[in-house]
Amino acid sequence: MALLSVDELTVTFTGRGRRDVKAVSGVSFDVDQGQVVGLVGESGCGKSVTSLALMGLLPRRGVTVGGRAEFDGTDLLTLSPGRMRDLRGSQLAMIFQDPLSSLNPVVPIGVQVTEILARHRGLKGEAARKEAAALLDRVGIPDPTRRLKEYPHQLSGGMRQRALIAMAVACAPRLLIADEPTTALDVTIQAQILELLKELVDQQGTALLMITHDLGVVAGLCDQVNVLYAGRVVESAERRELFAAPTHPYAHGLLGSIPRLDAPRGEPLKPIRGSINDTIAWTDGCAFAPRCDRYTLECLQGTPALGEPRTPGHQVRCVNPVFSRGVDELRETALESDAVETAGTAAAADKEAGA
Amino acid sequence: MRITSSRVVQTIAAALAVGVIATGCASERGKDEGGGGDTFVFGAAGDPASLDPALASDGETFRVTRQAFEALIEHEPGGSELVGGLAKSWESDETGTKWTFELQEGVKFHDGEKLTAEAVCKNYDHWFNWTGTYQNSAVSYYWQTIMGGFAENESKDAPKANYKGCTAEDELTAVIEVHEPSANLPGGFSLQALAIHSPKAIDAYKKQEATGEDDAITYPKYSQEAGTVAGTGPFRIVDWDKGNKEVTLERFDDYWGEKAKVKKLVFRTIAEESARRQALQAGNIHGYDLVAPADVATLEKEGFQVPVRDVFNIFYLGFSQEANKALQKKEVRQAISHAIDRENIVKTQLPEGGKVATQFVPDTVDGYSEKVTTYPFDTDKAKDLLKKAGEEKLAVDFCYPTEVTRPYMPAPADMFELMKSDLEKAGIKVDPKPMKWAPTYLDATENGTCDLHLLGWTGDFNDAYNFIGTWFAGYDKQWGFRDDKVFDAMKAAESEPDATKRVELYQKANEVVMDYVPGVPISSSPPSIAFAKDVNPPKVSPLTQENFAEVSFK
Amino acid sequence: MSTKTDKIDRLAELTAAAETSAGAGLWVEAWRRLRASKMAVIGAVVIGVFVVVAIVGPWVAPYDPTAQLWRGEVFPNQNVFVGPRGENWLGLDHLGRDEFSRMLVGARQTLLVGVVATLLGFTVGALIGGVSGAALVLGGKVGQRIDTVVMRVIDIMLALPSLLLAVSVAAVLGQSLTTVMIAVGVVQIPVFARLLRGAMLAQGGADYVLAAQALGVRKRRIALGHVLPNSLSPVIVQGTLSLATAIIEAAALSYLGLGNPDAAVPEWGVMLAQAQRFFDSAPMLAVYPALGIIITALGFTLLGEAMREALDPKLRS
Amino acid sequence: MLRLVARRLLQLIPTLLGLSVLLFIWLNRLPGGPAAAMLGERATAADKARIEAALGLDQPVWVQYGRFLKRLSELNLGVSTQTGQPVWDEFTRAFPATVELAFVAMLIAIAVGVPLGYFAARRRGSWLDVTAVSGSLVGICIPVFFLAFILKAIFAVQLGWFPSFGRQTTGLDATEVTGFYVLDGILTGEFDAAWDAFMHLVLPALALSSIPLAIITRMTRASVLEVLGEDYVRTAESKGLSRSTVRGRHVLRNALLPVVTAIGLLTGGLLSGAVLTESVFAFGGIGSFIKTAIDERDYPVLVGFIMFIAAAYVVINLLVDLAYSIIDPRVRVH
Repeated sequence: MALLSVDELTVTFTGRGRRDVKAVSGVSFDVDQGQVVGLVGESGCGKSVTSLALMGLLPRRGVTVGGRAEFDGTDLLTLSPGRMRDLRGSQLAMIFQDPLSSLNPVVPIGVQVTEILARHRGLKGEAARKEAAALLDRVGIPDPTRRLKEYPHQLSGGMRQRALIAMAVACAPRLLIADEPTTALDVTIQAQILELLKELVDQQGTALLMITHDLGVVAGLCDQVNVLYAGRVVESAERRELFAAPTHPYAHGLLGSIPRLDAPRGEPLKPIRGSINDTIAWTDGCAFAPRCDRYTLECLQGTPALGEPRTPGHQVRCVNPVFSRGVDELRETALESDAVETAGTAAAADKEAGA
Repeated sequence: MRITSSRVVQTIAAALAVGVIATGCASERGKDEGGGGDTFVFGAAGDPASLDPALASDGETFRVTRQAFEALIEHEPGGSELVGGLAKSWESDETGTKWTFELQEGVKFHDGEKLTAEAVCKNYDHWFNWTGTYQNSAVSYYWQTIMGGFAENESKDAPKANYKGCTAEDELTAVIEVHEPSANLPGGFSLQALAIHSPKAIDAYKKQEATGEDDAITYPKYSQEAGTVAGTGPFRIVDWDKGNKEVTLERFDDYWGEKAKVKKLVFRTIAEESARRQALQAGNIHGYDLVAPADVATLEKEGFQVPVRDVFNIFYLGFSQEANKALQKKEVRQAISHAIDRENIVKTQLPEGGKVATQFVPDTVDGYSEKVTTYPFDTDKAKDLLKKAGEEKLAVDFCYPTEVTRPYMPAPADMFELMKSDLEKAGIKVDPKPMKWAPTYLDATENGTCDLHLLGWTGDFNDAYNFIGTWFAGYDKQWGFRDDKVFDAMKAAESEPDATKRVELYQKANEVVMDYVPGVPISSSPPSIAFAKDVNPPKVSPLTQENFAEVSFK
Repeated sequence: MSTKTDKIDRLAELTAAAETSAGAGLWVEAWRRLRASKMAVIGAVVIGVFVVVAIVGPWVAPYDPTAQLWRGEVFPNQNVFVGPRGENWLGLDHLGRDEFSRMLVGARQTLLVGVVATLLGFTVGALIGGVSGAALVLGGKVGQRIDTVVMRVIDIMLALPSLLLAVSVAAVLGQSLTTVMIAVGVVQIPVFARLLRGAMLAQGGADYVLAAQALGVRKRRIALGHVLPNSLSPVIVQGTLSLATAIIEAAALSYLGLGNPDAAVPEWGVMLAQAQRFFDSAPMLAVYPALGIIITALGFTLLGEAMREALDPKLRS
Repeated sequence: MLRLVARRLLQLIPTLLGLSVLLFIWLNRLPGGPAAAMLGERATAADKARIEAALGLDQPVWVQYGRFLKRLSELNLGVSTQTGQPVWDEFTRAFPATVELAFVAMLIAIAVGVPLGYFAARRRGSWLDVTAVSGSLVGICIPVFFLAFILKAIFAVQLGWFPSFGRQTTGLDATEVTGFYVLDGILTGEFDAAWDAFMHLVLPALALSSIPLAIITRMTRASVLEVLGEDYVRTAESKGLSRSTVRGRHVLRNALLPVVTAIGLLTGGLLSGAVLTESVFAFGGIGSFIKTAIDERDYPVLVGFIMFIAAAYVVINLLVDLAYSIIDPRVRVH
């Protein structure tokens, strides 16, 4: 029985005067004890919203959340705010994208760490400070006792992210959600952070929900991968399977658009046409159709169902999926699971692609 | 007398303020020990300038000092006749230059000194021998008005000394001699500015200079804090709290006359007219002066006591003939006089007891004449006169003061507007020239730069010369005319030593003046004073010289 | 063939349907949100009414606002006033003049004071601020020096309580309606100067300026062509708000006796200051002009605030 | 820290110098300027001559300016033409009153404005929010003196709940220590006096606080709204911290930074308001003193006051910056 099982999660923004916007429409996936699950997709595909919905951090007004999210038997979505507070930080923890803006600029690091210890572990005063120092030390921040007294702006980017992680793992949560934890960091730091996360997850047996657009990270870290497009899971598979045989044209495109150092000279990149804005409502058909090479009128017969056209457990939401071979080189590297290396190249690549 | 008008004003304020408090019936209950009931608080319009009346010329100061200092001669309570003060009797020789005073026996100063003829002379000689800043007309205005200059005049502009000397014939007989007879005497002897101080105090004063030639006068220290000054009045000044804007006086138990009814008398400055009224309504003060006419009705309705004073001032519309040649034509002056609806002004602007004026003295002053030419409201007549003068297209600059109220003109701006529309009805074009009271307006009027202007005067003492004399005794820039008929009439009256004859001459003079119409006397109005329900107010005085010793609580 | 086309067509229309209104330009977007905001609408309406009254007032006023037509009926000295009645909708003032006519005509004076004063403050202030801002952004060393000097002066002005500043001006120029306008206007100068300069500094750092400089565009052109226009929006907002302040400040000056001394000319501030004398017996005489001032000021404030919100990029969704 | 202070105090010098030049010109050179006014109403040619000589209007301008400056530097602000007392003494006498008033007014503004703004932001769009916003807008638009007048007419005159003027009931003769009457009352244990002084403060303070209150409310609201959207608030929430911790430590603390600066600036503005309010309530502070100074064209006082305010203003803002550098580590000066 999964630790977290999300079922048909939908999030709708109802801005006043504006047309409702379905940011997430019917996302389902599971996370098991100690498992690392990735949510992959371009920015705006609804992955962050999903995570916030799970944490109950979406604003109350102007947002309607539907579906279920069973965490260890209890539905997070219908939980009372009070209960949710108790879970947050102790059972569920989250790491955010931009470490600088995610830390309170006018409160010393120490306080920001100890306050969570005080809240969930009842640690006060000296004890709390000791524990906090230990935490910082554990996430690899040198000279922790001094750092405790410092303010976020006095720390380097990597340090800040480590501090955030320290807070997140302070109470040994059972599920850790990391929302693009490395995007704001330098390449080398990224690798270290990923390493750190990995260790922590292994040590504590924490389940990790990794939200990213960086396939390198996925390759390095995740056991199970869900690819989101326009607020729906379009492909969901075990990591190797996905890299071996990306079946949804979008997933396929994603992998194809990554430049590879070992690619033969002169071979052009295969970027996906257009942007996430060129979309159609799922109700009308496949949201990806406008950017899809394989698009046919069939794509417009309502929402395509999630099927398993290839191997059991490998779900794809597409009327005419890709059956070409996967990207083995990448798979190899992934197999070696040399995160540092991959993350490095991938991210570097990612940067270029973005530029 | 270049600056009469401003003087006028000053004095008015002075006299006015001074008056305020006073005469009330003595109630036995007033005596009961302790309790706030023994403190009478009066709302003043401004802080006193000095605790030594000799250095002052404004009413706010005199209002306070009058309770602690007495002059040789005083006015009858609630009236304008001269009666004995510290001198129980006085007389002058036939030339009117030698004045003899019989002093009261057993008069004690607040510092324990006894009142003697020497004490009196010490005062007059002290003033006469003033030097330096003390000779500034801003400091010794009244001395200079009544007694002329000093032993040594330091500035050529100071008037020539008229004071000759003072001798003590015996312990209680003082003789004061002057060079020339003056219409200002004996009235002048009653001025608070010439009130008698304790010799000990005088010695203390002598040690201190008024300083600050720089940009303004700094009054000597002794005049800015209680302690040194000592007079003979029913109250002694015990404290001046400038922060709180309060002067506190206490009953002087060795007072030679009838003792004060209340233990404590406090003057509290509240600049805002409406603030004073509300303070009274809220019960924070027991009385205040300069009640806005509009408030009189309100206060009466609410059961406050608003005794009506006799009028002792005159409000006039002045012509400056050098500013506008057209005004040199008598018809034009008459036309304007006819054009103005004085009735309406009195009806709508003045407090109860206000009167339309027919001449430049109020009817309460000896020398008032019933036979003067009058100029009733008649727009058509005004038009005719203008046509006769060939001035159908007459246009005038009309100056009026803003942000000021005077006992004789409660709301200058409003009065101006009323007259403006009157004049316009008569076909005269009016160009409004509103000015800040001081110094702009006063300078302008002094120098006769306005065609028309509004001013007035409240008498210091009952002598017509104190009114018309200040204006029409000779050429004055304010009026800008030379007319021997008028000037001679004045001379004649002034130089007449015999009191009764003088009064007749004054009546003549008034008739001459009103025939010449140098301006339009508008009205006389009683400055209103108000008291709380639970006090027995003093007798109100036309000179606004109420005596707070008379006040008691019901 | 046909399938291909209708493939595209179908897709096109669906895509169009899904198109969000994102990507509209700053001004368009601002305008859209301005129309959406209640504040703006109310404000605009109030101002509209006020301006109309100010313009047509003198013609529609039933009586001459300065003529004491009912002089005989009002006795301020006995608290006898005439309230609203058939011929005088708002009753009579303390000199028997028609209050309603005075209110109507007064609107113009009041608006005049507000507008002239603000324009003065705006022009001078914007000039100063613009110059020193431009100097600082593009002037190098010299520019910096210029800027420091100018801003020091501005600081001096800012250091004075507005009223005192106004009083000083009034004292020097003597009392008149013009004085009031100038006095109130002068008070606004430093505000505008600082604002525009600040905005220009922000703009100065903006990428497009650096780009322009890199492309060797002449500095004056950058300043006038790019920085200035982009810096104006906050100044415009301030302008609207200043109109409100100006009207209130003018009233305050009148209360201090520094207003238009010719009280015959109806102006709300003066009317208010005058009427306080009769507050107990005829409170409405004070309340009418006071309401006039408050509501008008409110109108400008509402619009100004709404504009600020509309133009604030932070608040854009 | 010290360097900042030093630098700012140095900045004060050019400001005051520049100001002194303006004032000097105004004072001695402009028509209708004070030189005339100082002569007072009853001046004779003699006095005119005396004063012109005293002012040295015959000497070259720079000499005059020198003397003017010297006097200022000696805090010799001249002598009030109203009271004939040194302006400096008048100020030191009147100042406590105004400080007391301004302080209470500010207190009200903050104590009401901050919470109001905060909850308005939390319940954005609620009736509370709407009232707070519209209320603050109206608050800015009511002429202070009119508000003061209304308050007085209703609560002092009609209802008689509060005294209508002054700082202290007459005849109470409370002992004066600091000149801050409420404080004095408490220090000397004359609690009746303290209470009395307080009652006198209420209405003027309310009137005076209207504008700062309005502004503080709106600023707080705006900046709370902004902070609520900040990532670190989300972080705090994600840590499951108690409401109070999140709001106090993470939201308010950051939201108040801009408000602090505003408070500094507003304090300067309070003095303008005081001129109006105090005169309505005949409150014996600098405000009413200036009002009369304006009526009487008491130039020495006005000039002195302007210099004084300018200095005060700079100092206040210095203090604000210091306060700021303490609550916001990012601008802390080492």
